[in-house]
Parts: sequence; structure tokens; C-alpha cells
Amino acid sequence: MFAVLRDLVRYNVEFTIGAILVAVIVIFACLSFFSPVDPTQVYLAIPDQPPGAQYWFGSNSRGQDMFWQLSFAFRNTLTFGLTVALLSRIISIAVGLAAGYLGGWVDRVLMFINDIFVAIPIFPILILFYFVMRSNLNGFTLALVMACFGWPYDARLIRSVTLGLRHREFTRQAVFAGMSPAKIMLEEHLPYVMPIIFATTMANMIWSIGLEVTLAVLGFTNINIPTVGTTLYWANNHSAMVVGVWWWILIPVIIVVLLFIGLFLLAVSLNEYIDPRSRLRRMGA
Amino acid sequence: MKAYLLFALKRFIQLLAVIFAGCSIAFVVSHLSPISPVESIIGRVSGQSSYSPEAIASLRATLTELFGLNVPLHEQYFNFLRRLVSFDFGPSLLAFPRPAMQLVMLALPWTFGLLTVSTLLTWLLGNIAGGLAGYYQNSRALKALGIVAIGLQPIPYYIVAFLMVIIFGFLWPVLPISGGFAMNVRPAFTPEFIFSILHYSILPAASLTIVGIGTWFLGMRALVSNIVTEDYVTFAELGGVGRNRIAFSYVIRNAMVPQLTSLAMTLGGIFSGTIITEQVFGYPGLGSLLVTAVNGGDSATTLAVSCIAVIAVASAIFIIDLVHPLIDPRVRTE
Amino acid sequence: MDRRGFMVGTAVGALMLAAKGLAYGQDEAATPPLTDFPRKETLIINNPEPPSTNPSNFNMWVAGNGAGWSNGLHQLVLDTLWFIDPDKGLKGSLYNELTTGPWVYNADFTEMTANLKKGVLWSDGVEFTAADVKYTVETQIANPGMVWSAPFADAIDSIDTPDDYTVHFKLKKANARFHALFTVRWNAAWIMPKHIFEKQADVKAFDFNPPVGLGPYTLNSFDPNGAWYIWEKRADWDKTGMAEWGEPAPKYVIYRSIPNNDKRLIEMVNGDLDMIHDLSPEGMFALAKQDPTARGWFPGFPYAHPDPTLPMVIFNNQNPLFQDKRVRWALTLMLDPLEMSMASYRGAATLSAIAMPPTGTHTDDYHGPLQDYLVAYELDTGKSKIKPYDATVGQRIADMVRPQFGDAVPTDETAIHKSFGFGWWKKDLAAAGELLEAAGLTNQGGQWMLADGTPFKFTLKTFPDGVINRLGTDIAQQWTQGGVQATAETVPNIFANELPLGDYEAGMGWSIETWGGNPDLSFFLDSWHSSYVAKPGERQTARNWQRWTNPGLDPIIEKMRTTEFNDHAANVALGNEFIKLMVDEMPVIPIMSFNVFSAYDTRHWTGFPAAESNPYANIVNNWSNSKYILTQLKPTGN
Amino acid sequence: MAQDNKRRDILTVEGLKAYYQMSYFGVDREVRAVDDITMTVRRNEIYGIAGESSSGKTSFIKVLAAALRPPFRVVAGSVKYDFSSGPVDVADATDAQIEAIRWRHLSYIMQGSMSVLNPVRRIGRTFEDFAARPLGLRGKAFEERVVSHLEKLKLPADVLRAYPHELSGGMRQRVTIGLATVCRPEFIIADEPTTALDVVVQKEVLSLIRDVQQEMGSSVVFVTHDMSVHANMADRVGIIYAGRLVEEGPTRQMFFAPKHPYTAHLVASLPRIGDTTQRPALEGRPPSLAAPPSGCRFHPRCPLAIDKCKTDVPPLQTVAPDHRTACWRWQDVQPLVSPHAAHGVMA
Repeated sequence: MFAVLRDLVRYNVEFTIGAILVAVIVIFACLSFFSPVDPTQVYLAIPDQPPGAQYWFGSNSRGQDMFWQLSFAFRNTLTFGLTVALLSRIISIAVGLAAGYLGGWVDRVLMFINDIFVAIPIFPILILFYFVMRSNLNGFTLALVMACFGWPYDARLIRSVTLGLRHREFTRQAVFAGMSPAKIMLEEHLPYVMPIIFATTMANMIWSIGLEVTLAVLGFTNINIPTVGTTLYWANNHSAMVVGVWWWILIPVIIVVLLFIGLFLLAVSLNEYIDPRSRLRRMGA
Repeated sequence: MKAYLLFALKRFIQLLAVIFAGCSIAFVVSHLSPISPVESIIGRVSGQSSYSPEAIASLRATLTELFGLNVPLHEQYFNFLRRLVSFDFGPSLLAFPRPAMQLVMLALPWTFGLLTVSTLLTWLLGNIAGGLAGYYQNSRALKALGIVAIGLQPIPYYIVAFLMVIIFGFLWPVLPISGGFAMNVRPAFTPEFIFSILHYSILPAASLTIVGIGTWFLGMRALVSNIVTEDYVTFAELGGVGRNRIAFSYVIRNAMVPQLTSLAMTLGGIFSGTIITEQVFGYPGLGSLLVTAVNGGDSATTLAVSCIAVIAVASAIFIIDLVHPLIDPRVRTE
Repeated sequence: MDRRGFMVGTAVGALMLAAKGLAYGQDEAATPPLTDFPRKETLIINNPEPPSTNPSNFNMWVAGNGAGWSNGLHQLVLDTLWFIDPDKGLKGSLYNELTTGPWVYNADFTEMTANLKKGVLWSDGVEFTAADVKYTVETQIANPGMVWSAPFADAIDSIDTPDDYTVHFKLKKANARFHALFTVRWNAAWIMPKHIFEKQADVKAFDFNPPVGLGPYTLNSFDPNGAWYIWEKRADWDKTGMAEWGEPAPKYVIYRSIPNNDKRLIEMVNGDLDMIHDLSPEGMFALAKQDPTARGWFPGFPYAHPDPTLPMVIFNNQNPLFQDKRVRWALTLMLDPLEMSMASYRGAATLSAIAMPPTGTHTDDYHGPLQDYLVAYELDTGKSKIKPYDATVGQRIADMVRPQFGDAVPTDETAIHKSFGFGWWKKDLAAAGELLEAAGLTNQGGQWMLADGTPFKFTLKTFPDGVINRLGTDIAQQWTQGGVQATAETVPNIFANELPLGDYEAGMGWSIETWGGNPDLSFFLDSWHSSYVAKPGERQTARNWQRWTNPGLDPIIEKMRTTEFNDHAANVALGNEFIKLMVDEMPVIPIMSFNVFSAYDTRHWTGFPAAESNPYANIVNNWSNSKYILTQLKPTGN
Repeated sequence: MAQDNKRRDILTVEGLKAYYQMSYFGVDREVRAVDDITMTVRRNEIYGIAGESSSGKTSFIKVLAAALRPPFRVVAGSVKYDFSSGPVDVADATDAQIEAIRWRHLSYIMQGSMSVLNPVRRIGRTFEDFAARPLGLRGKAFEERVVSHLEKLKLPADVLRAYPHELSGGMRQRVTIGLATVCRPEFIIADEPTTALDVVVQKEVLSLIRDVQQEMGSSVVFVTHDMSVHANMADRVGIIYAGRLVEEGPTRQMFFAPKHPYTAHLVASLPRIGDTTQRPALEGRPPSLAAPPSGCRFHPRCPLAIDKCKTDVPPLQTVAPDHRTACWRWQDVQPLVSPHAAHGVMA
């Protein structure tokens, strides 16, 4: 594993850039554990200070030091994205493996449910959830709700891979050897779908973070919890865009773009490492 | 043809099932709301003047019956399903007692038009550019486009939309930033009106396109880099078939097939984008209506918008499924 | 089937369908043919309401039907007997709009007579008479779903019309404030056109499209999506009640609904908007900087127009947590006025320590004269006696914002008091602690505990955005710092749900709104009578949201009901009594006036009211009172 | 004589070296897929190329077909075609030169009939894509030409309106052959054209290729690992082992009197009716082309190997008319089956 990482870092520029970007942002987010300020408190700093020596990322119109504010925001956002990704991975793996391996009516039923979830526009539903839960809708609940909607696309992908695996020799051997379907799925098939899970995790994080930002900008999340979305919400609330407090919007947007690019590059380079076809083409290029 | 009809019938049954399930979920979630629509209406009414307790009591009784809330939840659900067939969601709160469906019908054409145009545009442009980028891997311009796509794709949609407002409405004010059409145009089926609608939809559609195009571009590029290794591409190259012909008719054309499926699967997500579009550009449509309805505690309209969204997305997927055999001949005879 | 042809066909079909649908959806907007609106004849006003949800409905007498109110309908078309301006007014703050003079009561205030102007025409040419007033009253009483139904039914015993120009009301009980129902303070009971409504089988279902009104404008066209309404000046504008104050200048007035603050600013800078209803404080500062022709009510800081409305912390006085006035006072003393001013309005707030909006004529009637009382006011904390009032707060806020805004900040003491308020309560955590201890709470490691050992903990419900949202967030934070676990929670429409239903512990909002231009308090105070207070769990009618009763309060209200409205001295005396009771009891924490960042642009029109030179009208344009501004405007020719 | 040879030979390969050169994750790898091959193909001849999988035979014909893609490059040598339009060295030609000969002079029948046709394009459109330009025909004239060509291949005209998946495997392969031959090219490269087909169809397709070749007088390079096919089809056969041509000769001689132990084994491995003798199996696996053995590359598996074989590379020497082999011990090579048995295959 370590050797793989070392090789990736040494020879794959995309991976290196992606890893550095993500690592830097994760470290930045972790700095919040050592923050001298409480992110929910306002008017502790001089408002509207541009980035400088005193406030590295400036301060916003609410009198918050943007460095620490964003540190907390990214911690919460990353935690949120990971939570959604992990939870939805669990569902999509379970559904995908079961549908692909067991086939038959299990497959039909699961894929039917899958199709329903694909067709349901998640945004109105999320807004409905906010409508119902209001400030009880904390980060984890929102993540849970989103995970319930973030799995179908990937479940279908995993199913299609598993479907191919079902007819492979090792599956038959495992069946003859008397392995239970659950064991076959988890021990024999799961490793094959891991690459997909990896790549889709990154994509899923981008999706869920994007959706959180959208909800927050509209004020449909708990706006007291600092996240990337609520940061933009407050900036908007204070007309930061037209007033000229550009750093309040620009810095979080840049960081979030860098984060997404980092995740994207990681997904791409991991895919490439896993998929020999694209590796070969790369050799030629 | 018979096989196709059977296929269509199967899809249609699935469509009905999806609509049934989706609307049921929407019903359940919306009925979890702690705010009773009856109390919301009374709140709005009595907030505007002082009301006697007797008047409130009689209003409450009338409204409870009007909303059909005087029966147990499961009966409400059956009533809901019965009325769903005729698109009857009961009276709206926002425009009481105008039926919620009327509000939806007023908003629907806008969302439908904006989404159809921008989605098709995004899908075609993104796929063609991505396909070319995947095929002509050495083209500098296309490589640069790829970097732009990667960088553009993650910017939160709200920011993109608002930047467009600032740029084209403020710094260089050349395009309208609010509304669906000009105030001096009479709404009718006339060239002026259609032109005005197109004019006012440029920014909203462009912002949706800019944000959506990256995903298709990158997805297509990745797909194409697999398809170029297919035998029929190699064979065509050995056969001296022109490069552009190969790019379009062999590579992109084949990659369109999975991308069409992807389009069907992302339609639900695309609908989310319009909510922000409509907010930022003050564009009329279902998204604006939904946000107003949620903020106004209008559960009938909220439910109506959600169900119509489910029905619209499911129908769009149904249509894509029906078109699928036209794009992929292999499905036709199955 | 040709594949390509099919797909192109599908796409074109979808587009046609959308276009057809749009054209179809618009049909109900009965609009005249293509018209242009030359800028020098057109005034464009920002309507703060979101786009109307029922755009083609103009029946404002039916509550909750989604008809827009401040889209020009209640400013330019509808009309009623009197107007009271929250500011100076053109010829005094009282306007005898459809009447020849003020209301006339009998000696014991059980009857009221209004004498109507002659020759006022509805916009369709029919003459306005006493029959219309009678119809308005009787129809609404007969239809409980209508807006003014309950107040009419409560107050009016009978109405008769001795002649076409005299209306005579017999009241159910003595009420010297009955005329308030027909007196506009942003809005009042509008007169219905009898000849239109009496033809309707169901007046509540009638959409009143196009509206027929008594105002100088009629409907030209409107957005089928409810975002804009265009009104056109009547040729016979001089046959309206408003004609007495001059001809409104603009031929067309457009009301545009622009929910996004930043876009209002952009539209104004682009010259597509003449009047903005409200901006964020930052937006106002930016507009003043970027647009040389734009300005606010004040020429410099704080720009905003103080509405005669009093944002406050509303305690649910039926909640056990807040039934002890010492607790309410302790929470008051935990707040730092300067911080609240900065957090909410960036310093552009007008603070008020007393339960009276620091606006209009109130500062002269109440705030100024009461300074000595406030400075001397003593509070017994149980351990000590303190003087909680700090008279220098206004001055200190001015000093605080001066480095940022420089000359825009006034230096004159009177101007400072008008702009920033007089004083407020001192932040005094020690005294607050003593009060809480006296009330039986204990402090454990910086956290206040109730007598039963549980933490003192509650949520403060606040607006989802804007200055009140900021204020609520800041107040909750200050309480948390003081050892009380208060969390701010945003709710979308606190006035429609949480406040009337009592579904809150503490909330941001207001239960005090006054005329502004008159010391009389009946506008809000009448509804504070204990007979209107609902039981816990039941719906509270406007406006005693705090559900507060006090033996000292009802006598003040009852006395007010039999005091002549224009007997200012008597009303000020009643007001002082009320204010002192509120200081003693603190059932709500009064904070500041609701300052509205109304801006206007003098690029196309001039003659707008201004705080310093000509405060003849309220520029907050969703008030129907704002219509008088139109008579003073002059096109610049640009 | 030299002049005659030139006229006689349509393809002359000299000292051809083509390697996969790659550098990835820090490892430089060079796979010598084609290592110093010299051979010729004559006009109007079917030249069979045989070898195990990953022997380099596919790489070799990629060079012949001018289908090189990085990282596969020609390192040395030449591949000269002598077409009616003029000589071309595809190892050193511009893209335009190659474009000019494709399909008109040089065509290709690809391995795997299932996937060589664009699944979303009707056959007729594919014919247009491939042949309209080289034939210089359009519309009706083009269609008539294609239909008459398809008739020769016993394909009905409606296949033009069909999609690939609507045809059977054999039909599809015939379509592929039709595509490759419709322009009457002088040189056809057929890469395992029958591998995926069942035996009956295989026979049909083979005779079709031979008929077409005879009718048009083209040259065909026919690649397959199946020696029985070569026995039926080829005029001459070349054997490739580990990137090298190890033996080449007229088909009969190759089968009856192989002069390379590897050829002997290939021939012997053919199943025969009525033959029950136990044939010695060839030990080991084909060598890695990235690190081939020294000397004769076959020596680790060769039953006849001597020390010299381990160190010195045997040259390709002529041992009989038209018959060349690269073996130090060619004289000791014996057919592993009786000529009689071998004859059974050739029937």
C-alpha cells in the first residue's frame, strides 16, 4: 500500500497535486481544533478587514476572523461530505452487490426502488425536510437524509460490475465451496468494486457539498453552524458581493474549488492506476 | 415495432410506479410538517387584522374540512391519491382558495422551457466538446478547455449565477437580470414575445449551461478515452475513414448512448439547479414557487410542486427511455 | 422513422409546447397592446413583497387570497377616509382624503360621523357616495373571511347614510379610536366599489380584475408571474380625493418585486429603479458610495428611515421562565446596546430604552421629556439599588462610527438623538446576577440554573435574514456569554405562526407600532387589553404577542378609549403612564426603531422627501401613505 | 533477377525492428515485439504467418498495416510496398502517403468480427465511410458497386440497411471481408479472420477469402495460430517466434519437411483423424519479449539445443529453394509426424 502511494506520488502528477490540495485543506480544517475563537460568536474581530497580517483571510462584516471561521467551515463541510459519502456508500454497496449477485426478483425489486430514487428530484424533498425539521436539521441528520438519496446512481454501477463477476470462474468455485452469498459478496466481490467505490466517493462528496452549499445559500440549513454554504449565506446576507468585501466570498470559493479539483484529481488518478487501459495510453503519450 | 411497443408499455408501467412511489414519499414527508396549513391560513388572515375568537373557530372548521384534514391520515392519503389522478392538490395557501395546481400550471411552462433548452444545450455542447477532447488528445485548445471544465465545475452554482448577474447586469449591463420577459411586451404567441422570452432567458440558461457543461465534458472525455480503444474505431482508422467522421460518427455517437442514460439519471438533480436560477434571476417557475410555498407554510402548493416535479422528471426519463432505441439500435430489437 | 428527424421534431415540439404554455398562461393578464414607458413619464418603485402568488387577483378585502398589497394597489388605486403620515405631512400629518374634515364623535364616543367629499369618481366614472362606505361595512360584517370583518363586527352597531355624502356610525361601546379603522397608517379599511361588488355572487371569490378604485391611477398591465404591476394615471385624476394635494407627476408607475437586496441596488445603479424599499445596511452604504444620484432618508449616516415600529425581544409571558419581572430585567441588563447597534445596523440603529418607537413626533413627545425620569430611574436588584439608564449611548455610537463614515455622521446633539437614539440600559452583569439570584436562580460555574436545578435555557426565534436576524443572533450570543443558554433559531414567518400560536419562548419581532406622526397609542395599545389575551396554546390575536397582562394596563387602555384622539396632552399623559409601566415590568425588551434603508435615485425624478430639508412624507414606499410623494415629484428630463 | 524480384514482390520487409518503448512509474521498458525481420510477399500470393499468441505476429502485421500507435514504434528497417500507384515505405511514410494507399491498395480484415463494426451505424453507412472516397463514387453508382460486390460474397443487398447486431457472426465476417475487398486492393492483411467462428462458417469464410483473392489477384497476408488453416490457405508460410521470423517456406515443405524444431512442433500439434500416437508436448512458455533469451530465442524450449544456441543468434539461411530457416541444427530437424499423416491435413 505504501509502495503504491509512493509510486503514485512520484510518478503521477495528478495524484500528487490532488493529494497535496486535499491534504492542505484537511490540515487547514484540522487547525480549527486549535482555534482561539468560537466560530458561532460574532463581533470579536474588527469587521470588514481585508486579508493582511492581523487577519490572514480578512474579517467579515459580522466581526469574525475569516481564517478561523473558514477553518471551522471546512471542517464541518468535509465531515459532512465524508458522512454522506460513507453512509451512501454503505447503501449503494449493499444494494449493488445484492442486486448484482442475487439477481432475479431481488434485482428487479432493488432496481425498481433504485429507479424511483433516481427519478425523485431530491431538492424539493430536502427542502420539505427542512420545512418539517427546521433547526433540528443538524449536519448529521441532513447527511443522513442526503445519503438516502445519494446512492442509486452508484448502486447501479456496482450492480453492473457485480453482474459481470457473477459469471466469473472464482464465483462458481466459491459457490461450489459452499460459501454463503453474503460471504461471497463481501469477500470475493467487494474487492473488485472497491475501485469504483473509491472514485464514486470523491464524486459523491463533490455532489453532497455542492448541494449543502445550495441549501445553505437559500437559508434552508441551520445557519448557526459554520459551513462553506452558511459562510456564503452570511456573506450574501451582508451584500458582500456588491459592497466589496470580496474576500468573504472569494476565499471560500477558491478553497472549495481547490478542494473539488483535488478530490477530482485523486479520483481520476486512482481510476487510472486501477484501470490498465488508461495507464497504457498514458505510457504512449 | 411490436417489440418496441411492448418495451414502451413496460416503461410506461414503470413510469406509473415511479410517480406513485415518488408522490407518496412527498405526501408522507409533507405531512410530517408541524405547521398545520389551517393554522397557517388563520395566521395570515388574522395577522392582518384582529379577529374575534368565534370568527377564528368557524374559519378553522371550514378550512379543516376544505383541506380534508378532518379524516385520519390514511384516509387523507387515499383521498390524496384519488385526487392526484385529476391533479387536484386542494386549495393553495399562498393564493387561497385558488387551487394549488393552478399556481403550478402558471409556473410550469417557464421551468419546462428553461430546463429543456438549457439541458439539451448543455448536454449536446458538453458531450461534443468532451468527445472531441477525448479523441483529439493532443489538441491544445481542447486540453485548455478540459482544465477550464475541471476548474469551473466545482464552483457553487449560486456563485456562478450571481457572478453572471454582476458581470452582465452591473459591470457591463447588457442583459436583463430579472423576470421572464420585458414589461412592454404583451404576452401572446407573437415574435416579440418569443424574442423577449429568449432574451430574458439568456443569462439563466447560460449560467445553467456553464455549470452543467463541465460534468458532461469530463464524463464524455473519460468515456471516449475508453471507446477509442474499441475495435471498430481502430478498424475505421485502418480503413482510412476521415478523422472527424470517426470522432463524430464512431466515437462520440457511441459514447452518447451511456451519456443518454446518465442524462436520464441526472434530470432530478438538474431540477435542483433551477431553484437557485429562479431565485437569483427572479425568473418565474416552479423553483420560485416552491421556495415561496415552503416559506409561506403552504403545504398544498409544496406538495403539488414536489409531485409535479416527480411526475415531470419521471416523464422526462420515460421519454428518454423511449428515445433510447433510436439512439442505440441494439435496444430496439431486444 | 427517420431518427434525426424525430429528435429534432421532439426538441422543437418541446419548445413550441413551452412557448404555447407561456402564451396560454398569460391570457388571463388582460393587457393592452404594446406600450412603451418613456423614462421621463415613468416612476419605477421597488415593491418589497415577493412576486404575487395570485397575480391576477386584486381583491384586497379577502384575507390570504394572495393578492398583492404594496404592488401599487393600496398606494395608487384604493382609498379610504383619512391618512395619518408618520412624518410631517404636506399640510400637517392628517389628510382628510375622502372627507371634508376629521371624524366627528358625539360626546360619549358612541357615535361617529364622516362627511364625504363631493364629486369624487371611481375610476370607471361612477360617483363615490356614502352608499359605498355602507356597503363596505355591511359586506365585510356579513363575510367573516374578509379582512376587516371582525373589527367592524366588534365595533359597529349600525351604519346609516342620511344623505349621499354623510356616513353615520353607531358603535357598540364607547370608542374614541373607531376612526382608526378608516385611517391609514400604511394601510386601513379600504372602501369597496359597491357598483362592482354587488354584481358578484360571491364577493370572496371575486378577483376584482381589473381593479376599480378611487385613487388617481388605474391598472395598465401586470406580469402574469406577479413580479411587476404597471399603473397609469387617470385622465380624471382631479376627480379623486387625493387631487387636493396636487397632480401626481408620473404618467406611469411601475412596482417591481425584487426580493434580492443586491439586485435592487444593481437595478438602481443601472437606472432601472427610482425607489428602493429596503437594503441591507452594507448595501445602503455601498449605494451611497457608488451612485452619486442615490440617497437615503438621511443624507449621510445612518441613511435609514426610522419606521414607527419597535423591534424588541418578545418574551412569552405565559412561559414560566419569564413570569418574574426580575428575570426579564436581568436579561435586559445582560445586553450591550452598542454591540446590538453594531451587530444589527452597523451602528445605523436608532435605539430606544422605552416602549415607544424613537421616530416621527415621538422623540419630542416622549423620549426627550422622559430623559430626566430615565436618568433618575432606580432598580432594586434585591441586594442593591442601581441606576440602569445610560444617557450617553447615542453619543457613543456616533463617536464609534465616525472614524468609518466621517462627516456623514452628525455632530449636533439633537441630530444624534434623532439618528442614533438617546440612551439605553447599561450592560451590568453584576446587577443582572443579583436580579437572577433574587428570582431564585443560582450561578454554577458561569451557568445560570433554575430553582429546580436545570439550566436556564431557551431559544430565541428570529427572522431568517436581515437586520432582525442579525440582532437576534447577537442577543442570543450576549445571553450565552452572560451564562444563559440561549440559542437563536430562524423561522420564516414568525408573525404568521410562532407569535400568534405562542409557539416560542422568546422571539424577535414587534408588538408596538404607532402612528408616528401622532402621540396617540391606540394603533397597537387597544389590542393589548387583557380581554384579548388568549389562554396558553390558543391563538393570540394581534398584537399582544407577549401575552402580557397587568392590572395597571387595562385602565390606561380603557381611559384612552374615551379620550379625544387629537387631545395630544391627554394622550401623551396616557403614553407616559404606559411607558413607565413598561419600564417597571419589562414584558418585552424595547431595542430600536425599525430603520428601513429606503433609497431613491434623483436621476430621473426629483422632489423626494428628505429627513433634514423636507420630511413631508414617509419614503418607505410599501406604505400607502407614500402616494403623496408622487404629487411632489418633477421629472429631470433624463 | 533483382529487377524481376522487384516486380514479383509486392512487399519487401528488410531488417525491421519495432519496439514498444515505455516509461511509466519510473520503469523503462522496451518490448522487442518485432526484432529484425526480413521477408517478402509476392504478388497474387497468400502468405500465412503463424505463431503462438504473444509471439509478436500481431505486432508485426500492425507494422505492415501501418497501424502503429505510440508507444509502438519502428526502430529500424523498412517496409516497402510496391503498389501500382508507386512504392511506399510505410515505416517511414507521411500520414498523407498512408492515407492515400489505405483501402485502395492496402486493406485489412480485423480480428473479432463481433466488435469491428460500429454498432450504431448501418452497414451501408459504414461502406460509405470506408469506400466512397477511395472508389471516388457517390450515391447510386456507389450503391450499385457495393451491391454487386456483396453479391459475389453471397450477401443480400438488404444487409446495407441492417445494423451489425442484426447479422449472424458469419454474415458479419463476410461483411468485414466485403469492406476490405470492395475497393479491390492489391494487398490484404487478414488478422485471424476466422478465429471466433464455428467450423462450418469458418470453412465458408476461408474459401471466400481465397476466391476473392484469386478473382482480384491480390496478395494476402493471412495471420492465424491455427496451422490447419494455413495448410488449406497459404502458398507460403512464415513462422514467428519471440519477435523473429524463424522459418519461412512453401506450405507443403513447411508441413512435410520443417527445418526448425519449433515449426516441427507446431505442425505436430495438429490433431489428426485416426492418429493416436502420443506426441511430445513442447515444454515451457513463450519467452517474454521484454527480456528475450540470448542466442536463439527458442533454445530454452528446444529439444535439440546445444551450447552454441545459447550464445549465438542463428541467421535466417536458405536451405532449399524459397525455404529459409534460422536454426543452427536445421539439418537435424525431423518431422514429428509421418508425411502421410501430415498429408491428411493438407487435403
